[in-house]
Amino acid sequence: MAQLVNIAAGYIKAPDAVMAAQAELLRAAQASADRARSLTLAAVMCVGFFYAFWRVSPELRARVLCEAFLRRLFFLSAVVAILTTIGIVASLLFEAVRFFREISLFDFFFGTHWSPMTALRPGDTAAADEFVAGSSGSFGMVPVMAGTLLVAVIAMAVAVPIGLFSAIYTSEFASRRVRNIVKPTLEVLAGVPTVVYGFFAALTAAPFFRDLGLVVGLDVSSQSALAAGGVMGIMIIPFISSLSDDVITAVPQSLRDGAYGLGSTRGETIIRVVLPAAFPGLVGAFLLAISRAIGETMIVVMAAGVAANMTINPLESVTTVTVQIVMLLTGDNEFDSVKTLSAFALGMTLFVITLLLNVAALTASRRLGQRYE
Amino acid sequence: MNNPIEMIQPDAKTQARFEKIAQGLKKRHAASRRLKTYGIMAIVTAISFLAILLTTIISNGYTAIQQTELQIALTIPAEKLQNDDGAIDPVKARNFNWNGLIKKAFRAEFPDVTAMLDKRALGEILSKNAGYDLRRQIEAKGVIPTGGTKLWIKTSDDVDMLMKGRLDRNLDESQRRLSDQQIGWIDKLVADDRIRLVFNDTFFTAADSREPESAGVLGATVGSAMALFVTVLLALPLAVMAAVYLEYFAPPGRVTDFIEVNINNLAAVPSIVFGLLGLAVFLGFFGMPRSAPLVGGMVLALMTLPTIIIATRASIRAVPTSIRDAALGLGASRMQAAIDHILPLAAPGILTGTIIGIAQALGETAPLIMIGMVAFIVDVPTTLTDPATALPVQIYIWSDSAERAFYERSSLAIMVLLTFLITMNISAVLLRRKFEKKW
Amino acid sequence: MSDFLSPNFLVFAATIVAAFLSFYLATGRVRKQAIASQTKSHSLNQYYGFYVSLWVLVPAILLALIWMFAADPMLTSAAKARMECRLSEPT
Amino acid sequence: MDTVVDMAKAIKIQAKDVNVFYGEKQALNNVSIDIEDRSVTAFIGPSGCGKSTFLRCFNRMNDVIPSCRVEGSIMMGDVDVNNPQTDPVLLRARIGMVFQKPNPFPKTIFENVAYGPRIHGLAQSKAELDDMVEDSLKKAGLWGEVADRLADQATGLSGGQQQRLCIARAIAVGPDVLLMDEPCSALDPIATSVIEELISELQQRFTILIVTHSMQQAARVSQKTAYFHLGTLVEYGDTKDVFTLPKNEQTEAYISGKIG
Repeated sequence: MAQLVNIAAGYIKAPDAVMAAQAELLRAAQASADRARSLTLAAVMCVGFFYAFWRVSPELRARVLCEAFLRRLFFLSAVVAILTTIGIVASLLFEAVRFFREISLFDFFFGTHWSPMTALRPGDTAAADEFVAGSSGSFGMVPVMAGTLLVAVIAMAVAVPIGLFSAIYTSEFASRRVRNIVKPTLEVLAGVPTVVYGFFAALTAAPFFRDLGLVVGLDVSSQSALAAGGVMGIMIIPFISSLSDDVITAVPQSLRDGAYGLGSTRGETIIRVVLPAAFPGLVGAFLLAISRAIGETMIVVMAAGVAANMTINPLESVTTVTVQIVMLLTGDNEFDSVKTLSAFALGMTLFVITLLLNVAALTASRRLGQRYE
Repeated sequence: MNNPIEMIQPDAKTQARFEKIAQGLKKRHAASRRLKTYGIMAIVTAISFLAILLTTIISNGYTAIQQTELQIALTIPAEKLQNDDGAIDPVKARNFNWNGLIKKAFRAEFPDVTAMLDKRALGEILSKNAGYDLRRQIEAKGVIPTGGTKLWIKTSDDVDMLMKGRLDRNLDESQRRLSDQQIGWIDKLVADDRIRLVFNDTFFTAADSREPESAGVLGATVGSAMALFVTVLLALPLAVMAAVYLEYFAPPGRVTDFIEVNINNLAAVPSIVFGLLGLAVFLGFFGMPRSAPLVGGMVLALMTLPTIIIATRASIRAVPTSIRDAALGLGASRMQAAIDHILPLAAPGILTGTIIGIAQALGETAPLIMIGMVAFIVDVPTTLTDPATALPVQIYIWSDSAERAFYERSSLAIMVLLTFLITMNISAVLLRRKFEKKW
Repeated sequence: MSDFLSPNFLVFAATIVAAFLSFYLATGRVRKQAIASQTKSHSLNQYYGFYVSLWVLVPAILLALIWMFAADPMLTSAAKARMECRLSEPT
Repeated sequence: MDTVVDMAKAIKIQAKDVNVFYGEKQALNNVSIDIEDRSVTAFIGPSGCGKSTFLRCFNRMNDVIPSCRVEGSIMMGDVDVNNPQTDPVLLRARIGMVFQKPNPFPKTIFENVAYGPRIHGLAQSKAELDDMVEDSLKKAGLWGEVADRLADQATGLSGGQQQRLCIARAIAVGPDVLLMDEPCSALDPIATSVIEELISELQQRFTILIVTHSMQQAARVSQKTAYFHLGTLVEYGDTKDVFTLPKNEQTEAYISGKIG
């Protein structure tokens, strides 16, 4: 059908006479529709014009009417945010529901075998396709979720210590000049596009870890979770460092004074007073970072595996929710197959998880805010 | 010191307590210093990650700025290409076998190569698109050199890699993409001074190609620019209107709260989810064209909308209420105060926020992949509905390719992308610095 | 290509022209009326212009949007239906 | 009372020619003062006169402010406060401080008081720590109110209780000097009177320096009063003398409410 539209538009040549004729018909229909549209538009404009023009008189409160219109327009713009959310939820839900008509919720959320591509193996017949796609084993998301978590945990293991200690240094130890240099430099890491991290993870970090593994006698997969997670950790450092820095700086100076006044060293003040005071905010920052890590796509698409392995070994290859979504929706799959629908079910899961994490993060930071208003 | 008054000393018990505290001090100060050291180490680690990232990319990519060319002596049969009036006939030029001409001329220089397989191996030194390049070269000049002429023709990517030292000669022949024989020929050409490295202008003037030596980023850059154009066009007015509404007109209540919660949450939704939204709604429901910068721009607009709204609100809020009050006091309506007085003052901040949002959108890959901007496209897009890729997606596509030369080119593409991003961010910073006002 | 002469662009240009035209007509009308009736207008003249332009533009834009999202897909699906029925005929 | 007066003659701290600069700006001008042991010395004066800055010199709290520079000598016994060799941590263990706004740590009541002994390693056992906490809370007059809820968050206490908790927290370290920087300015009159009574009791054991903006408070709690104006020490003497027979015109103007 898309082909037909393209032919009608003159982008491509018609492959046969039937198509050409059809395209000609479509083009004619489009042309008449265009004419009809132009006429209708002109009519509507005329009606609008004459109605308004007739109403124009010095007594008309034109400014009030214009402003009322603008205010409504502004309101509608603000509502776009709601519409986007509704759009996301509706589109994900709609496709996910269709998916869950084929695969039961239980099998999806608790199944431990994920291989949506099985049916594509050569030799499988169409019947087998039906069978595999419909069978309970293929769409169990537990290993995918486990892989996502493994990568996220590795990322956090890299990012939390580095980010937190950087934040402690910039907020508590650094002079203003050092801080003004270090903070933007760290934030450069956040400005680097994720595809660049993916490139680095796939073509530099992963081979490096593999070779390192060979040297010490470990079998490291060339798509190890370690490489993907480690590089993702680098990406997340600035999130943690700058959010934590904000949170730590927001701890009132009076608490620091109190601690110093009792004879605390700088370290004791930070560890025993400032950090505990900042704790809810720090938790919020970490939750946001985890949400980032779980939703991050390009790094894992480029550096993590496709096969869903159930493992906690960071040296092996795992897959993630986002990788599966990309795998399932690129290439020329039919839009309605269970496979593509499963991507939307995964997307729904991803959306819900990140939403919950964000809400939790927001609640945590709000608790901090209330404490020191 | 030289004071005559006797000062009282603490009693023995207190003194003892102070002694005890003093004893522990060394350790405590050491712990404090240790914490500081950890901080410095963390920062140094983070910055060295950044340095490693950038140096890897630059050291991998800088060679792609050059392309290997080979000099060939050719005789172009003008009579087969010209019209009666001596001008080049485009149809004839298109149908002429340029590749054959070049291959023939090249083989003629190695008369001792006769075996079929060897001849093919010899041909592999040349770019597969050499004929096309030559035609473009001749067409651009508009004149056909008469008699024999010496022309520079692109080599294949393997030769390019060898010349740039990215192909290890010491590897076993079976592991290499060039045979000993081919390397021998190339060495001979080098000795004859007939191989050179020149500026790789193709990279900046071409779109994607299967052959690394003919591939460029122009198509992807134009695709990105178009998508971002749509993004700005949609996101900026929507964001400004929404921000003005929320700051000035929104009645406190559930609806407003709900809008705010939505904006904050959207800012943290993974970008791939926006891609799914675009796929399901724009492509699936509205039937918009796949791979089009228009759709890409719309998805990116929805994605950057929260960022720009938040920035706009912040800069509106930074304008002191006294200015609004002054405007209202002079009899302006709320709308007039907002549009005539507040927005112009908040404009630099809005612009900065927009640039940062756009920079973020420029680096975004996942949503564009979802809506099919990941296709192999050899033409530079001309309209918003043409199939196109974007710069980051091009990097993704190339880094997936097997050829070593694409590795080099995706690194250079990353450098191009980063240059754009750095420019945008620096201009945002400068803008902010220039217009920063303290009220 | 011939984007600038495509029907879509012409319609777009005509709409813009109509909006500007109505702006000037409206400001002119209110100015004349105010002079004729010796009263001061409620708002600045330009607001009457905006008011009429809005009445020209907004319904037209809404209609165009509805058309885009409703009529075009309908057309295509109609063509598709016809084609399918043609294809199902034995050749 | 006699014993107190006798003891008051002993000098606890002697400050000589103290100058304080914030960057280029001089905040204190050649201030010299002798502080008597186990007495309450009040620093009064209009806001911005440098009284708080001077107070913060005694435990080197001005170190925390990067642009601040202190010159001159402050001797406490044989400790040279302003000597760079002197460890401010040890110094602050000897000189406790209570701040303008109650600033309990976001921990339990018990942990707040136990904080000082813990960091300084003063308690050998849990029982000893418990004793210290109880003792300090008793001295601060708070024990009766919080004995049964030591595990509650300190931020849940009322303002006056929080300030007494801060006093208990300072006492727990076992200092012999207490600095109080307008300790009642954030409190209601009832809480203020409780704190003032407490100060009078604490004076038996500690040398107390108190900055206050309330002359009545200075008159009520202190034995000695120092009046500051624009960074200089204008008048210093027994409180009753300063308030009844001020030698200096400025002091008189301030006390009679003409400036302030």
